[in-house]
Amino acid sequence: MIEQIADGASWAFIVTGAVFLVIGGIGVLRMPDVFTRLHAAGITDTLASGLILVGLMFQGGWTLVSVKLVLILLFLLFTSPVSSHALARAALHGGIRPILADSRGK
Amino acid sequence: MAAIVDYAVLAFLAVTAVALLHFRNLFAVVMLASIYSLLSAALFVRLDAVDVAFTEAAVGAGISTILMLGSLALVGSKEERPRHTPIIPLLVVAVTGAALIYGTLDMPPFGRADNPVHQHVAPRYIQETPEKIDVPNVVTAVLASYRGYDTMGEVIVIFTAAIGVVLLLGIRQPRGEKESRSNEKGPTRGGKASE
Amino acid sequence: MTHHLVLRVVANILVGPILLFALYVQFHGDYGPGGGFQAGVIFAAAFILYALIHGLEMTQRVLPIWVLKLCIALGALLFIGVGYACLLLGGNFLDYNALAHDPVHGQHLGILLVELGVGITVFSVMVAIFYAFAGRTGTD
Amino acid sequence: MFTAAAAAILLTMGLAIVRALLGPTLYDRILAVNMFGTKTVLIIAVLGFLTGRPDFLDIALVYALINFIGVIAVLKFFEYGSLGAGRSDSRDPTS
Repeated sequence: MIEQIADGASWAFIVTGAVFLVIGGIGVLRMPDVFTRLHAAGITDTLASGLILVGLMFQGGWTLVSVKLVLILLFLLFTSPVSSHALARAALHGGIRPILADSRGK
Repeated sequence: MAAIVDYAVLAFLAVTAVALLHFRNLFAVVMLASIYSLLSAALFVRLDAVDVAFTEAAVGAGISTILMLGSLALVGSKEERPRHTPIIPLLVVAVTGAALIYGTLDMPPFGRADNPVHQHVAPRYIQETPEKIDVPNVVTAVLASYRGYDTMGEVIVIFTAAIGVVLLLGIRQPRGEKESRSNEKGPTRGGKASE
Repeated sequence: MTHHLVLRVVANILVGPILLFALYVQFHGDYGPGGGFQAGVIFAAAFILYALIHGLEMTQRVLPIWVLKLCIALGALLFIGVGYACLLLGGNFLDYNALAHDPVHGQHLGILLVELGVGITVFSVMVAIFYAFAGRTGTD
Repeated sequence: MFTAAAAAILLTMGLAIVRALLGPTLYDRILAVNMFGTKTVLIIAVLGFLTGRPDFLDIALVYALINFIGVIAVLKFFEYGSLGAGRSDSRDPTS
């Protein structure tokens, strides 16, 4: 019984994560400039990765594997928003301006 | 499914390698090289070479990217166009590659238990390690104990590399050059080395 | 990069765990993937992160150059020293069985020391190369 | 389930490679490499489960850490033109 619940939960988490991954990937390809692409990449880095890792944790159970997964998740949650932030800052500093609503309509 | 992962990763590797050759901007090349080593580490995990994947993760993706960036800061990030036509090198590489591929045709199928590779010393290492060395990770036992001489040689090679770099470039203390900083404000971008 | 507040805070938090993880890789190499080489690189990566955020000058206050030069030789000497210790205790060069009364214990001790030597050398060499490259940039 | 996850990750990796190849500005390439790194962490984790031996997550852990350092190094290279710049020679960021 408990196994079915865990399986169902991990299916749900992993499939949701996979959907977000693909959405983010398409976004990275389709968005018009660096800052909006960062937005799309951010989804895959935190939300999708988090969901997939949580889904894997349900499969791992109460073992060292899950502990390592938690650590990976923690590190990812620490590092990837920070590098996104630093990247956005560096891009702005490097002279790239975001495309705004009034600059697009000419 | 695992096979599909292999094919996909290999295809990505090929695309990245071609792109590496194509780009003239060395910075983009460093970025792509980082992707390349990430991919090859994923491939090593698939091949069960976990220790190699570990090394590739730590060295290829991390440190070597940083060191390459460090050298780009010294030499600038623009690659010169080659002066010679690439026809002859291409020919040599193509012939060598074709010969190597021809050589693989005679190789035994990958991963079969009775391949010559698995007949030489590997069975002895695997059978003896639990009783003689009692280390769960056989790779560590082979590297540090059975092949201790080889590892010592590697350490000496790394040691020599450090001696070479320290002798050629020298490690400078940023504080010791106050006077040189006074006539040159701030770091120069791109770092054109003065002759 | 000290004006990046977010970056600085997170990097300061991360340096400790990275060092800890490097030690785990170093001394857990007998049981799982990893060993001296990987641990040395990860240990060096922590210092490089620190140098990237706080500058070379601060890092060299934490890890002075003379310590580094000492460590480069120390690791290699430790490795070779283990070899000679085996020789003096009656075995062959790098024959760890001679290190302890029980051959298996000797092997354990030998592997531990040798991996430590590899780790120290790799760590200090990586940081030394980084120092050499980063210290030269911008002032020439 | 792991198959679905692996397929999605591979697809995203492919899209990231395309972005790294196209990427008009250098920041796009950095973005793609950063994204690629986290996807590699994921694919290594999922591969462990896919092959039924999830003991090798250490590698994924190393990646999560090393990738961050790499990205920081790249950004520092861009902002300062050197990797060793410190407090005393930081440019005024507000200018």
